[in-house]
Amino acid sequence: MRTRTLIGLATLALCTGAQAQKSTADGIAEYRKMLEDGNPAELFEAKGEALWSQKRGPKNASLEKCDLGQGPGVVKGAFVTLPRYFPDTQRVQDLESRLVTCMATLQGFDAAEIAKTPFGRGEMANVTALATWIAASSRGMRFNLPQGNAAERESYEVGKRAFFYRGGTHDFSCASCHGEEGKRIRLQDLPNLTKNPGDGIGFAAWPAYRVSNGQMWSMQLRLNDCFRQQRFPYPGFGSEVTIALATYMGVNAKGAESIAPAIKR
Amino acid sequence: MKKLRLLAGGTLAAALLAGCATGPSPAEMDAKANQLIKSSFRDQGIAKTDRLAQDLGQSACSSDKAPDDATADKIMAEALFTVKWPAGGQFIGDWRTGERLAQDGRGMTWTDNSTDPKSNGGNCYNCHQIDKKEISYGTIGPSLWNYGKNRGITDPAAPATAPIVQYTWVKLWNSKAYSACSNMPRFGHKGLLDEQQLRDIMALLLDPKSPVNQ
Amino acid sequence: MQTRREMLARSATVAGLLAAAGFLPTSALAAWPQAAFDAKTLADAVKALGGSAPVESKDVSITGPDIAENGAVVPLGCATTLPGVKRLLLLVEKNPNVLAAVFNVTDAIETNLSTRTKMGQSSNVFAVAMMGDGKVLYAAKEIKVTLGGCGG
Amino acid sequence: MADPMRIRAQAAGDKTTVRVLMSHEMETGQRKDSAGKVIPAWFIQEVTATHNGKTVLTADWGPSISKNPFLQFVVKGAKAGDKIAITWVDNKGDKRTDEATVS
Repeated sequence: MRTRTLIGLATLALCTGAQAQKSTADGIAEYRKMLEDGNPAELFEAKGEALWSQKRGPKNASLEKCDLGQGPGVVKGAFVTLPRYFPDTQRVQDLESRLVTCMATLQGFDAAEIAKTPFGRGEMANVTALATWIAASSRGMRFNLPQGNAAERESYEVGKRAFFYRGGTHDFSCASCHGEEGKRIRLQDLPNLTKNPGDGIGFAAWPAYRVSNGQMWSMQLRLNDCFRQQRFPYPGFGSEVTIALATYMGVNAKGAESIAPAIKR
Repeated sequence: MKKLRLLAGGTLAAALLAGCATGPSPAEMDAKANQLIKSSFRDQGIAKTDRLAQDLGQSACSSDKAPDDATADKIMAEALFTVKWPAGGQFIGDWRTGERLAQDGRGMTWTDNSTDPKSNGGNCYNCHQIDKKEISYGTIGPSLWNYGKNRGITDPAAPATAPIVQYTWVKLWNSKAYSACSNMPRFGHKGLLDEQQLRDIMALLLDPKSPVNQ
Repeated sequence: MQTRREMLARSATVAGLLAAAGFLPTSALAAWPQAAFDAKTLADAVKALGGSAPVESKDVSITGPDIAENGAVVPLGCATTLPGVKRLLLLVEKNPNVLAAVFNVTDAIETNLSTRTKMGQSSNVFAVAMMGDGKVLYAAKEIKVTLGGCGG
Repeated sequence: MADPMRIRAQAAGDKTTVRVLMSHEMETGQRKDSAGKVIPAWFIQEVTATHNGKTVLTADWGPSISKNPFLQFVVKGAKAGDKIAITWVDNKGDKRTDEATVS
């Protein structure tokens, strides 16, 4: 009798101990939850929406006739089908490079000049805001990139090779961090991008507001900074490798629900 | 009806075959991808485009398939050959400096100013658990908590511990000596950390007084 | 070309954000409580706002995460169920200047406010209620700030 | 000019929860640029909230409030159709006011 009571007490103590000691993962999950309500990406979304219909540039025109792949002016649903092949430019384009094409053809901006502008500055900041709003317009929709065109299939194949390409001082490739399930850098979970990593994860989460520096990060900037951390040289904005990688990740994410713009560490 | 479907299937297969015949072969794709990768990057600060030139270990480990055994053996043998032993046979430095290096993830990016190892960190906690007190650690590599203790190291200078001490040095100097496609950077071989910095990380892992071995 | 802004964004660690030494600029607003925002301790901040010595109270609550993945943004909330509150404050003990926010409340709102603050390192955070009757009550909570990312 | 705020004001019963996001650098004045020069402090110092024109809250902020600040509070008695306006003033004297309708 006495023994049983003692065991009972011991079990109780164990349970309360386990409850009191919240795991690190739970703590981080709680922190992320707290930030979800009130994602500053909304500020960039609002800016992008205003920019879309505003008459700007040398031609004093809006972007309302821009074709993002769903026909002129159609924004909803465009994000989850990009990158794709565009007959007018005869190349596969991602959202940002396509926006620059529209800003050049419709508004008269200098595309090369925009591509050279650092992230967060001048017209590049506007491209990011526009991409944020356009992504948000497909929130809740599922990725379904077209692969019907030979150029789109080739983009995927190039992207796959770029994903596994090792180089730099540290021998890293994209796959060093994103080729396996359930890995982390520090406390950050690393999605496996060689397959569909799930709803709202990886390709389906960017553009995202970065808490660490208070910046809105587009996919181009996300890839740019991955290459920086990989100790690679500098990838050009809208370069073949960045678009091919987006095609590879986007096709792999087929069926994943987009939550972009997300909020990230 | 059944015949019709078969016919349709045949046409589709023929079309697919034709498509395959005109598309690039995997080898052509490889060449094209390599060329597109190279043309997509430019120099920025200390990060020059020569970083895209691959040695055997990099090129053979650049796909979702592991290299064949002969290639892997060659990579490992060449890697082992590159290892330089520390001056005076002194393997162990200061674990406190080692811990600082392990915490530091900086160095060699285009926003860093110098390629001098003195300006680099070891990046260790990005991928490994080391001191248990640090809760923010990565899991790409195995846990290194109790690294020395688990291997029975009570005196890293004792002759009996030499195999483990040397193994650890080789792993840090050129990880590819033991695993052809290891994810771990080649800290000594690529000049990411100097001899003294490597000694300090050795101490973090092997010194019985290091918090790692408590 | 690398811009100053890019450089900053990338090189600034959270510790750097809040590096010690430094001073607050003169206010553009006459009413902004400069002395309180210069204070280094909870007691000094409250004193600069004309309050008495703060007393810990379970009637005041502070909400925040146990662990912050990033010190640049730490969600904090302060609340009390007591009537007669004049001001609610949020403070971070180990920041170079402890006071983060002063909320001058009215009867038209609930005494329950949330915002987000920077934290240079793991630290106690405080919610303070300055009452109409001169009492100053507070609650404390410890928040751990972790190191994240690739560290570069 | 500063970018607009995002204000969401949602009524539930006789209470309205107001969530505000402001676009601001919130520079602490304690960081240095790559050349080692201190970046001057630039942050929102005062925030005022009104309900149908009547002030319900004022706040004084220091530079340790996060970049692109977030503020949440609950207004008693506000109902759908009412106006909630937020004004901020920063240490350079810049100011911005935005208004939202309670839904």
